[in-house]
Amino acid sequence: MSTLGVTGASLVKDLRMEWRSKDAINSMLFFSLLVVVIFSFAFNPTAEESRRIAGGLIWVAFLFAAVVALNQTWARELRNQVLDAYRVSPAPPNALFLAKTVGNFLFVVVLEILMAPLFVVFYELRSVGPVWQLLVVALLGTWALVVNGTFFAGLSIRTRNREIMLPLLLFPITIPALLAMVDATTSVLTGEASPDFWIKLLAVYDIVFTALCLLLFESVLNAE
Amino acid sequence: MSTLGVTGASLVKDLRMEWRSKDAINSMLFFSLLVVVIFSFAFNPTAEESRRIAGGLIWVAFLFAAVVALNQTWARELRNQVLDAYRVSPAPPNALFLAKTVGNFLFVVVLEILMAPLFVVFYELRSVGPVWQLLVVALLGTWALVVNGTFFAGLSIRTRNREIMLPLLLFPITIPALLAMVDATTSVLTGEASPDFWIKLLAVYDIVFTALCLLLFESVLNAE
Amino acid sequence: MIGIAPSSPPVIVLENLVKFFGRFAAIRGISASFAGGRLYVILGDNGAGKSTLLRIVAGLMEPSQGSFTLLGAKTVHEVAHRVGYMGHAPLLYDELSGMENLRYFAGLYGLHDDVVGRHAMQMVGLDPELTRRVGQYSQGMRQRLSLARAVLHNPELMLLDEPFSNVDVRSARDMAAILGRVRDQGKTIFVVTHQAALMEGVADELVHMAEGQIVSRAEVVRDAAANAALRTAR
Amino acid sequence: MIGIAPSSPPVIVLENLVKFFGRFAAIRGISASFAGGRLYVILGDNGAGKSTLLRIVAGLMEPSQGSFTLLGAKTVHEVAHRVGYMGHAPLLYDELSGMENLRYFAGLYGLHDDVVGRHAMQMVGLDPELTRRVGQYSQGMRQRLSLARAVLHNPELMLLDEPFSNVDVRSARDMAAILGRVRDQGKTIFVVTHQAALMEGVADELVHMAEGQIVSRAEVVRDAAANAALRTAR
Amino acid sequence: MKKLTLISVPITVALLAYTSYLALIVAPTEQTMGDVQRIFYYHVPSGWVAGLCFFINFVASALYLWKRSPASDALAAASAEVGVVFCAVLLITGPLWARPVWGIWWTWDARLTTTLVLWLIYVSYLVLRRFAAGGQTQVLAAAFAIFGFADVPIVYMSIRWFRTQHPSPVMGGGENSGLAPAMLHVFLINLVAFTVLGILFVWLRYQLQMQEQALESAHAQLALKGVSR
Ligand code: HEM
Ligand SMILES: Nc1ncnc2c1ncn2[C@@H]1O[C@H](COP(=O)(O)OP(=O)(O)OP(=O)(O)O)[C@@H](O)[C@H]1O
Ligand SMILES: Nc1ncnc2c1ncn2[C@@H]1O[C@H](COP(=O)(O)OP(=O)(O)OP(=O)(O)O)[C@@H](O)[C@H]1O
Ligand SMILES: [Mg+2]
Ligand SMILES: [Mg+2]
Repeated sequence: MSTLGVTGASLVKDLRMEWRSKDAINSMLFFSLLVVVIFSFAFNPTAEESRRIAGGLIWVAFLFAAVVALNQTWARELRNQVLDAYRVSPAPPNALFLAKTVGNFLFVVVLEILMAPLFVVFYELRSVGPVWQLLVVALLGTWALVVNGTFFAGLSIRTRNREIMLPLLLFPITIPALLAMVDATTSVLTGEASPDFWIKLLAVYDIVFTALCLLLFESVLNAE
Repeated sequence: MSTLGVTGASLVKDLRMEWRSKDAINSMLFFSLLVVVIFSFAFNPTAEESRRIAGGLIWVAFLFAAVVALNQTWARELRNQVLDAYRVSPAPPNALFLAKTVGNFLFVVVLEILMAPLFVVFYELRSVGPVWQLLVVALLGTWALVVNGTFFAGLSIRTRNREIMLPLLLFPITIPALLAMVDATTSVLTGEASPDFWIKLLAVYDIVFTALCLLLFESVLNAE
Repeated sequence: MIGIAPSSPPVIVLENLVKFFGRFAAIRGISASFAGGRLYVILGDNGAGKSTLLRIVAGLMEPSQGSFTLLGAKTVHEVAHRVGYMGHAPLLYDELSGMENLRYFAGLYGLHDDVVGRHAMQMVGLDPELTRRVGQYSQGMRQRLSLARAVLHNPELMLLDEPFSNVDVRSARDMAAILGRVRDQGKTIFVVTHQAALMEGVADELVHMAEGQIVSRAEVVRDAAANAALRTAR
Repeated sequence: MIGIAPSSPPVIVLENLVKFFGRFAAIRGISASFAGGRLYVILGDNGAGKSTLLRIVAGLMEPSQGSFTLLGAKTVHEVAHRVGYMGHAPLLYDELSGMENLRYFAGLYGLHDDVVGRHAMQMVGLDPELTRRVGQYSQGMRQRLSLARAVLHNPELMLLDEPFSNVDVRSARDMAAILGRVRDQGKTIFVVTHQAALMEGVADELVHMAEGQIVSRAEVVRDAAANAALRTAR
Repeated sequence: MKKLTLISVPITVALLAYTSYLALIVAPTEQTMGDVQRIFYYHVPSGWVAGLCFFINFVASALYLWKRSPASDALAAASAEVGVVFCAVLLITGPLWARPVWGIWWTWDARLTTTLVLWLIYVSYLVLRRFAAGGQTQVLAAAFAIFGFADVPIVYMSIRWFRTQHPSPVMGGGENSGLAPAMLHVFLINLVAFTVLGILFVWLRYQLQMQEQALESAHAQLALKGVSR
């Protein structure tokens, strides 16, 4: 019943289930691919422009893809009301939250690794600034998306209209993180400014919101 | 059992149910507002740019909002498997399809009317070309989105992971229409080119796909 | 139509019906014929294929092999207005009231008179004036309304899948009695259920299914002895 | 623990328990005390509040008023590892096999030995080696596994909500017999069901609920006469 | 309580009428902007009241999570609603002012963006309250409110580095800041009036919420006794 033990077990279970069906990852992949294509059609950026708006495109695409995936991981817990089985057990609520968050984080990172080459191809990206900074931004930014996303997905499955609630709650709260991600990425790509401030901001955001999530998840899980 | 009679009855029923809850329209409205805000954050267009990419932004925002709404109207038919009650009845399948399409069309048009001022405010839009052309583009484009969207939503509710299936099916099919909508809108806004070709394309697209949907909906409804 | 003899022409004829789900055969070659004006109770273990059979006959599913005739027609569509179907789920809109639901479904059968809906509601013992939405109905009320929907258009053939599941004993008894009365008006009724005892005194024939086949059919003489047999039917 | 007398200390004490859903009172002031080592059958019409009561006692819902003690504790959390709960839904992952499910749930109770899961599966008559995913189980098998999940950690108190719904008669009888054996080992069991007859010969006490209250409690002497009473219990 | 409400309403109305008179007629016309500048007397106080309401919402939500008292939930709901309304007034008067003065309706500068995000967050909060089912509403809403308020400083921080167009603080700013004394006088009275108005709204909404709760529980008690069903 240790938090870490249960977190591990839940994570392994989630990964196994995902591995069996590959639903979430496949649909996410295809979905973000579509978003990229739709965007490049819709905006048809010129070569110079694209570097300027690529940061926005990438993160908006991942945001939408993540929303899709996040809803799915909780939907699985809800299908036969398995969540009730968790709730009656003595296992700590935060273990479930951590497992879901880490699992979603892994998914989205895999997605990003697979999609990155596509962006480079579609938008003819070439980074002017150092690439390792992009990596830091991606990891911090993804965590920001995922930790809040997991929490709010867990919150919104309790409501009517659960598919639509997640973006309604997640988007306003995530705006600063998104802004930081986009601006940091653009700074690195164009090399015009230093992304340091934005990276620091992301780090602060991650810490504050992870703490809040861990603090409040128990009340949310047991709300009824 | 006349097609028109059943279409009318189904439409009235849908509107009544929507009126009772106002869920779909409210959440769609707020959702597309969020999408607009997120986009303008992420891309932060300069005044000159914004006119060039506004067409893309508008239609992508409506596309996402429509996907959400489309899923909801069919979800309602699926909740207690009410669709089965329709299928065992002698009522013509196309009547259901038409009712859903017209209903969704009305929703999305209402949404567009409410959202248009926001776009004007956020992107400082001022049309160089004649505004009535925008109206034509909007109506034809919305019909293109909605008729395909309703069809594919009806198709995808039968699959596992139905929320994600709709965009996966709809986006690729809609790309030509989207392209036409975006380019027509941009042409009118910038006044640089004539949107005539794109409007004609949209009209053809609408006719072809409406015909196809009506032709194929019966098989889709009864597929099992 | 009252008092049709058991020897009336068959309403359903199944010919070597087979249904696969992937590799799994849910229905494994059923050939049978069912006469009109009778109440059939279909029994069988979980997964025996009862629901699948009903859905095929109702035209909700295509059989993988074989064919069937329904009320003399080859395709279900031709006779759709003469068949009533009630599934596991209630097939009702939660957001509408009882009468609003029935009015809409009556419209699908080309019936535009409120009398139809009122009549159906009264028949199952519900008040047509009830303005509550179906989402707020109790389980028992919902099942009654679901039955009303299935029999709204006065069909000659009714296919009812577990109408009593999760329904309390009293409501279930009421519904069984209603079915008996409908049968007495000359209709043909198929009821799938795990609670055979409820159909005591109204069933005409027990159809036993197992592993995708009909393994036995037993005539019921509606008297004490038959009921005893029914009680120990398994 | 075998053979606890009916006079053993109470495992559940309810004090003026009330539960509102909006304006509607689903539980209307229940005060009661239940002794350990017995098998209680909870009966009642749809909407009587049976599931709500069970969910409150299992800690899945807060009561609106009143309080209760469970195995001597004031909060359910303290004694969660001594309570087993089975709901309307199966509470199982469709995508995992039986043993994978049980292994995961055992982990939640701090049990990391496969023997636990094997034992539970054997107890309900399932083969631990079965590699099929639960999604492909038949309804009956799923309910058995669901029972196995609820009793996996050998809880002293079991709360079972309609374990037999949609289960065929044979499987249901088997499950009832299993419950009887578990009770004989000194556990306390609450079973909500609409099919009281299935619990013939194993029930210790019938608890009758109506409109959010306990309206009667009847001791069952496990012999023929009691069974007859049970059969006409409603 | 009732009496207090009865008295406070006419007083507030009178106060508002008086301040409107001051703002629209008495206050001197601004030199560069002209009469449009009078929006100022509504714009800024609305912003202040909205901020106050959201702060109350945060405190009440935290209190609710801690003590689970229905009163603090009612206060949270009331203050969020009133806050959203005043924030909307701010968001409407801003562009109305911006259009003649800056020549554009909107720009993504720090003040404007923060305000919009703030408004979005609390609209989400209200949507959540609507969609959450039954007994869960309070807990879910309170949790979300905590997130929302924690977000505000971060939003503020993050956006300050944007190019900015909005006037910098008038009060307590640098050399050139400060209002003409006549304007300041009118402004301060307006600020007081709006604050009173905001608090009155929250108070009334809170009362209504509490009355609804009382009504619910009265009905519930009736149902409990079996009088109604
Ligand atoms: C376009 C939308 C606008 C928004 C969303 C907006 C928002 C705000 C906000 C949030 C405040 C702070 C209120 C407070 O804390 O009391 C404020 C203050 C103020 N606004 Fe605006 N504003 C907008 C447009 C304008 C325009 C066009 C002007 C004039 C050119 C203007 C002039 C002022 C002034 C003078 C203050 C007081 C500054 C201070 O004392 O801190 N605003 N506005
Ligand atoms: N859509 C489906 N896909 C795959 N298998 C299915 C599907 N529907 C039913 N089956 C399988 O077909 C078999 C027969 O199912 P059916 O629902 O007809 O059983 P039933 O007799 O109605 O059982 P129950 O009493 O549980 O309702 C079962 O083994 C079931 O698992
Ligand atoms: N979440 C809820 N919201 C509103 N009402 C509810 C909710 N859950 C239950 N109810 C109502 O409370 C009453 C009791 O419900 P409960 O599920 O406890 O009944 P039950 O005795 O288990 O009935 P059944 O035999 O149908 O399972 C019913 O009238 C039901 O409509
Ligand atoms: Mg079935
Ligand atoms: Mg129940």
